[in-house]
Amino acid sequence: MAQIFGPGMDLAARSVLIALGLGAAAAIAFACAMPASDYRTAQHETIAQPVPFSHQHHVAGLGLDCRYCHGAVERAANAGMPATETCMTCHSQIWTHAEMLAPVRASLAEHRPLRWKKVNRLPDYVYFDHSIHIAKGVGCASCHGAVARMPLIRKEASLSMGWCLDCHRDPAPNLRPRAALFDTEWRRGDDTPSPADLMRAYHVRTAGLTDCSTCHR
Amino acid sequence: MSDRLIAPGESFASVTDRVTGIVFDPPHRLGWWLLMLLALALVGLGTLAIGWLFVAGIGIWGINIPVAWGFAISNYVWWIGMASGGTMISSLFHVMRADWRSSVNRLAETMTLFAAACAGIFPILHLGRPYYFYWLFPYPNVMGLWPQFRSPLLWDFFAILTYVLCSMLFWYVGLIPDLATMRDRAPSRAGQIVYGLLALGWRGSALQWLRYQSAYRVLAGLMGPLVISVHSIVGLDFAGGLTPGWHSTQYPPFFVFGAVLSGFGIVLMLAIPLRRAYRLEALITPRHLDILARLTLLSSLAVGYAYAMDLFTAFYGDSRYDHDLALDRLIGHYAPLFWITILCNLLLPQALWWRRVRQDTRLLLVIGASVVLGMWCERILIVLQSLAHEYEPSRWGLFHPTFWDWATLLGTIGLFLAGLLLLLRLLPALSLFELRDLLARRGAAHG
Amino acid sequence: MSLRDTIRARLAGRTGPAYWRSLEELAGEVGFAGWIEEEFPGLAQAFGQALGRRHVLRMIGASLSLAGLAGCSPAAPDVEMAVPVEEPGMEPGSIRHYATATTLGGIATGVLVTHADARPIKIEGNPDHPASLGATSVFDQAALLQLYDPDRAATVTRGGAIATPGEAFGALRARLDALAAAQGAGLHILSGAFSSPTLAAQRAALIAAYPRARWHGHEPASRANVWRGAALAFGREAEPLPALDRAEIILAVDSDLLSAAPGHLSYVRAFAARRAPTAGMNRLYVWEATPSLTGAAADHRFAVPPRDTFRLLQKLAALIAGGSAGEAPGWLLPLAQDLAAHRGAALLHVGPEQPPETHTLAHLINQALAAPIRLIAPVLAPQSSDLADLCRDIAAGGVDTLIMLGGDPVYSAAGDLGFAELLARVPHRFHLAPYRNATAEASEWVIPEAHELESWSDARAFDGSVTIQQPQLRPLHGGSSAHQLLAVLLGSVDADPRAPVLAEWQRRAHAAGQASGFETFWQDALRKGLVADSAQPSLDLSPKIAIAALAAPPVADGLALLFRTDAALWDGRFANNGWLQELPHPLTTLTWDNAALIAPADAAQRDLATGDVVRLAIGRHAIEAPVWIQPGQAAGSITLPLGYGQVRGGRIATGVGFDAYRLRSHDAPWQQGGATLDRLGRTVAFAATQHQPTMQGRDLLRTVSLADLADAASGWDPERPEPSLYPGAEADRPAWGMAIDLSRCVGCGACMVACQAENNVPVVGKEEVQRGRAMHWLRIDRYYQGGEAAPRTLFQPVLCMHCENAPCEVVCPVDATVHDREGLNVMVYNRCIGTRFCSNNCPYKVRRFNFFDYAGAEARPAAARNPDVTVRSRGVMEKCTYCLQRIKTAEIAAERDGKALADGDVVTACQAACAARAITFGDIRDPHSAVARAKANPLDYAVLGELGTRPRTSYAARLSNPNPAIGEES
Amino acid sequence: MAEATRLRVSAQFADDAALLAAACRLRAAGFAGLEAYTPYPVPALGALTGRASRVPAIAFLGGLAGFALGLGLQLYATIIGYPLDVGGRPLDSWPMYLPTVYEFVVGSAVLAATLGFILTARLPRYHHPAFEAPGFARASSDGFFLLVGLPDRARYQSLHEELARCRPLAVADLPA
Repeated sequence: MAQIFGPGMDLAARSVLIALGLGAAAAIAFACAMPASDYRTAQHETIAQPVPFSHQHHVAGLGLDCRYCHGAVERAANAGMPATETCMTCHSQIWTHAEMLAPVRASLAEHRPLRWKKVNRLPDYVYFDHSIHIAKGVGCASCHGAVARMPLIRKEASLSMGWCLDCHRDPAPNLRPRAALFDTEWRRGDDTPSPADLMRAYHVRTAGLTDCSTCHR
Repeated sequence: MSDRLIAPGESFASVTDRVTGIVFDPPHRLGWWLLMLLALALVGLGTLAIGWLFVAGIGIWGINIPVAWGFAISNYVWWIGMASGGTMISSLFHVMRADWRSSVNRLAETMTLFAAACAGIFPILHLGRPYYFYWLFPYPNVMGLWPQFRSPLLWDFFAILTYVLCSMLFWYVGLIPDLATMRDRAPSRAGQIVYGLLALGWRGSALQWLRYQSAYRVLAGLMGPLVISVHSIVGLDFAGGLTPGWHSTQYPPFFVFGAVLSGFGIVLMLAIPLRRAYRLEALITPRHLDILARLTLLSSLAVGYAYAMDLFTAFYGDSRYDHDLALDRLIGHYAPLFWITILCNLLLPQALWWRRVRQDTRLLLVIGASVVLGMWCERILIVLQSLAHEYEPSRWGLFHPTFWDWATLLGTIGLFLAGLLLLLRLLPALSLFELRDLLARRGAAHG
Repeated sequence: MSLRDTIRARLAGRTGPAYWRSLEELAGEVGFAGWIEEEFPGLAQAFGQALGRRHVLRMIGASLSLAGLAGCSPAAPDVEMAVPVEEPGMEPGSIRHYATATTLGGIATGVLVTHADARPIKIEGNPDHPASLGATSVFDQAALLQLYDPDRAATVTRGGAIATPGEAFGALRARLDALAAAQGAGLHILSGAFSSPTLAAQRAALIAAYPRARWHGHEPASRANVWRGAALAFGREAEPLPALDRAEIILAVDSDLLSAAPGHLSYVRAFAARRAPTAGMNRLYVWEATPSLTGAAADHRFAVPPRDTFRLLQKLAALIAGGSAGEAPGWLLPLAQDLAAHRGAALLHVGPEQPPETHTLAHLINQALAAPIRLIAPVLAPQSSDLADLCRDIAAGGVDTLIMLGGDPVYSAAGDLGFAELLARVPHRFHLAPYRNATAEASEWVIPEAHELESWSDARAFDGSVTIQQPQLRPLHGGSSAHQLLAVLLGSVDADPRAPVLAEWQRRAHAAGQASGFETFWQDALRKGLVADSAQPSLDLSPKIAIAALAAPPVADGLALLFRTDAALWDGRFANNGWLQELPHPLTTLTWDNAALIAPADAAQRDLATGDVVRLAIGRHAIEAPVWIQPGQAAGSITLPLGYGQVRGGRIATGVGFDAYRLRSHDAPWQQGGATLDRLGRTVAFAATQHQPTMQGRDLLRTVSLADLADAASGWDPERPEPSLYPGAEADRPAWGMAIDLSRCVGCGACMVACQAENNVPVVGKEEVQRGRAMHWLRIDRYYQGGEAAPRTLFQPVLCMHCENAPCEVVCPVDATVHDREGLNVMVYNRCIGTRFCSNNCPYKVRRFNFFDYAGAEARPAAARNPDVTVRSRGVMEKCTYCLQRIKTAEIAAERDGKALADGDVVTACQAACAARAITFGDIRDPHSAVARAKANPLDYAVLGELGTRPRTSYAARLSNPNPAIGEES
Repeated sequence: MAEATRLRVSAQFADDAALLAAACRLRAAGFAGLEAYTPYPVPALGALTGRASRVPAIAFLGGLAGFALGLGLQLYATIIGYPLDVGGRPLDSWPMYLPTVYEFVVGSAVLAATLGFILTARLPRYHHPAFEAPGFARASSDGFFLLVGLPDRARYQSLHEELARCRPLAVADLPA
């Protein structure tokens, strides 16, 4: 009887088998890694806004406090977006005719809302409360990054559940003194109280911080 | 009658011709096509049902609160039971060196494969959000979450996964030497290549046989315990719960008994028409059927014992919930199911005490079918009737199957049939090398 | 102003929840409709019209509740609204409460409306209001859904063609001018019962201006019998107010004391407060023809056919007077003795369905018993003429213009009046329509009526106390109030909704010489939701007639038909309200249907089964209705609930049940004899939520009589909590738990609707209920004890037990339901894959499953949902969370402000709604907390505790106080 | 085995007995590089090769690995990964983890056994001199073949003589 397969077949067959095995492994690895990728989390991405508002200019440049615009951050779950009149407190005086600000003026004139695109967005089943995080010494920058250096705002953290858990399991490293809460450029210095001290100072208790009910209702 | 496992006058060549002939020169092509069309029609119906299920949600089934599990889970248990029966035959009896197994194990394993496939569909279909089924896998994820390993459902998930995987390997390893035979007898070049590739270049050298036998023995030795664990775990899906009528220590063995019974039932159901249609009477002899029949009888008695214990513990124990439930089982809304179960699984098989019945293929076929039907009724009964009458009477309620419940069931039956028919035409329906081995050891004449 | 000052100014104190709104705030907040359009374009068509275009509010909260769980990729950006101008009270995530009142039959219950992000999302009782005391009825709760109902009348139409409000009011003026010459002759106005001082004043002004105009009153559920009875007894109409807190023995005769009577919430509160041995437990006797909540709460309930009631009461009077009753049932004498023995602390209460004579008799007996009852003048504005008069006038051709203020008289008029046919003869028909109902269809002009939560008005409570109703938002459909319409009739040009009310109260202030302090008075009234000391003074009346002189009312012979308001739809005004349609009727557990209730004996005799359709006829009127065999129904009587069978008036209202009004007679509205019943051989499938009438002898709902208390007092569960091999819960956090007192619960169902409103629980519809898929997180089980003829009715509210060793959690393969540190059995919807194993494994069956996309299928606007509760998607399990969102809100506030959580800081929705205070919730670690004390009650037990689930919700056995001389048998 | 050889001679026999006899004879005559092919396992032939199968050992190791993986994974997930209070059960509810461990054990053992077999049986091997033996196709149904490899032509003649004595059905030289 004649050979059905040529001499090269064995090598070919074995390489194919090995390739298949490796391929499967790679596919699984990819599937696991994908959700964490910037592509899925939209991390470090900027979104086109109705007005190209520059936090860099307003915060670093003019030294506005976060709370000037996001006034509810210390009292409410939602930090809140500034009313158009807030923009107009200054822009009724300066840049009154800037093309860039036309939508703002229109909003006030026509009583239509400015529709900002959400950059740091959580799924609807996640209940995040700004006020409690501020009250417990977590500064804006811990989640929003150095906005003072962002000409256009972008998402700094993945905001994935795992990312939230990292801090909820061990908040200490992310706590800062009251005075520094709204300073996005703040760095830990020698005179800064130790994380442990801050934990005590803010009465942060980690028990139950990773309960599902902490964020999901 | 002869107690031979192979009719006299059979030789290596004749055996090989008979079996490979089914593939290379199939008889009854028309009949095969008709059956196949029927099977495909059922598959179509099932596909429709599943499609609509994904569009509309599982509300299209009859399930409700309290009866939150309905056909899906019952069908699942039913299919997986038959599958387990198949594996039992080929693995346990191989380990016991039971020669008679040789000519039915391939059939049993192939049947197992598709029964397990049909079973595997349901646990995913029955989810409220099936597209998240992969959350059952322990894989690293951005939520930092893991499966809940205490849940019997998760045990079940792993059991099924392992079972399907292992069954396929077991089946394939068992096929390799026969694939070589097919390769060497394939009339067409294409056939040679395809079977050749699958045969991995098997030559049947002394050394290969040595490794092969030890490997196959190991596999068989592992499959037995596996299949028992699988069905015990299926039993734990129920026994693990608080539900009266489920919460019973005897469920794991009880479910294994049931599985074995339905396994033998379905093998009888398949083997008898097969040997008739493809003239395999010489290889699947009355002796085989006789043994299968005896085993059916045995497992029927085991199942009967389980039924009796179920009722006994209910009435003997002091849990009024179990008591009420058992009573309802006997005379309540679902009582007909119970009595059909008793009739099909317990009473009819008693006929197998008589040799004449064991020799009458028609009767055997009927009994095999009745057992398969009976086991389905039993699964349905266990799932529905217990859930319908739990602790709080104010929450008692019944389950009414919808068209889609039936459609899904029929769909899986079609899938099972189609798969079997297909493999029948592609692979040797009996294990050739084991038959040869048998012939050799029985000192049969050479061709 | 420097930047720093600006910041300080902006950060400067915004205080906690305000309980009232200033006029300025209101001016700002009426912009709701505006942003609704902005934020939910879809809603515009849901409301059937383009909505207002004023201020746009910031809408973050609602966007949370919009998509629910379905397909939200974290990457998908969505829009965050920034308002042009900051309005007070619109801070994102801010929760505020504003006081107002809801009315039923013109009588007010004070409520606080909860606003999230400046839109009403929930209704709570007003603790300061005498009719609420913080509690609410099912109707109060459901008013919210009514408010957001997209089916409400939305456009002015003339003859079905769309017109403008201007045209409508113009047409009104035109008619008025035309009739002015004849002093308004031919001008007729039809209104429901009302207590509004403003409306009364407007009516007076109108009649003064047009002396020959006629005003007719029409209230399907009128209390006329009560007042006539008083008139007969004392010479003037009066409303008796029983002081249940001082009553030890109560005899309720066909009474709605605990279910529907004006002020019933306060009665329930007072009654329940004395259902404990420590509180000098009261004893309730009930005679009634058809089972009611009052009957279910009774220690002794006697099914008395309507025709016997008066005679029996006479015998009772005789016995109390020390005379003899002649031949009478065995229990009558002990009852009489019991009443007589408690002179000064025993009282009778009679329901409005009984003829005046019965009321008179009861008054006289009460006088004899020196019963703790206060008599006051009826709080409803008197109606000199009624629908019958109107019909006569129409027939006489004297009606040129008919203005119908609200309601649906065409539907709810007694069948024998033939009002629908007569109405067609009226040349000019105006209807201020809540819905496009039958009356609207029959009217020339239809003007949408603003919902009472949308409009300015005022109303009196059962005791006369006045609440000024303030709108919670601008009319969603741009409707008008009756006040506005009358203002137009009275010649005012602008239709300012507030003007008439404000004017009336300013007038009163002037009259009382307190004009100076008006502003403070007004703000105070709005804030409290109550006008100080506006309650009706007691009348000091003495009997004008002797018992002997009292003539018996005509008795209805033969098969008697009893007409009753419906527990869910009342007189039909709530027919388009999904929450109420799906609310199981307390006794039948029937949803989405009414049924002719028939006594078991009668059913057996006529070979009828539940669901059989019969033809009921009186004279030439007949209806077809399915029967329901109702244990405890008096033989020879059939009860027909009103309010169903509407053919117009909304997607939900139409095609549900049968219309009993067709058989109703104007002169005998509550009961008629001589009816005939024929089987039609058809049957209908009901959608009841409970199919098993009894407890099967199981130990789920425990009962004890006061006499056996001593034996039970040792407690049932010697070892609580049961010992366990499993680790205990940490003590570093609160341990939430709940105690439910079955002695207090009257089974009204307010908790069910409150829960539904609070937790975005969807309505699933009749078919799904029939398939056993109702979604209520909190259900009320109803069990019967004893014989069919006179069973004992027991209620048990069942919600998630939050078991410490929860069976549901162990079987979930994906950790979708787990425990948190505070002992809550948490259900994580977004992790659930829907295996439903947890439900199978829950012995209490409190878990609910989204078999379909129920939330998505609701016609209800997303803005009406509670933004703090996730909207569940298809295929996930859900259940009671102990109002997790309320717990978290309180905890976060406490942590933020560095305060400790105090007992009572967290009140669950069901607990808040419960008039009987049957539900206690709190931290069971703290031995002084109310819940811990409640659980210390020896009668406290865990349902199915023997399963070792260690439920956090426990029950106190239902205590009864039967008269030893009668015994438990009845 | 016989890769180094130039010459290969195949001989077909009537049955396993004849084949076995021939094999013994040639081996006694000092011929190395014998390979016997049978349509069904002939243990005696296997014994001749003098090798034992390592498959059982491999399967056992696989099982061990499965056990470690299964138990380790579950303990990590529930104690370290995300500790949660599930129905008040302890974090390390190891008895409830055993069923899954069991499946892990069996699964990986089966996997190991299969791979072990394929490797130790030197599969896949699609191209092999044996396939060139005339009539070798019957080796998978009823043919019994012996393949002898020779390092050089030295004993070529004697081999043929030896074979002839074993009464083969056919003898053939295979192309080098």
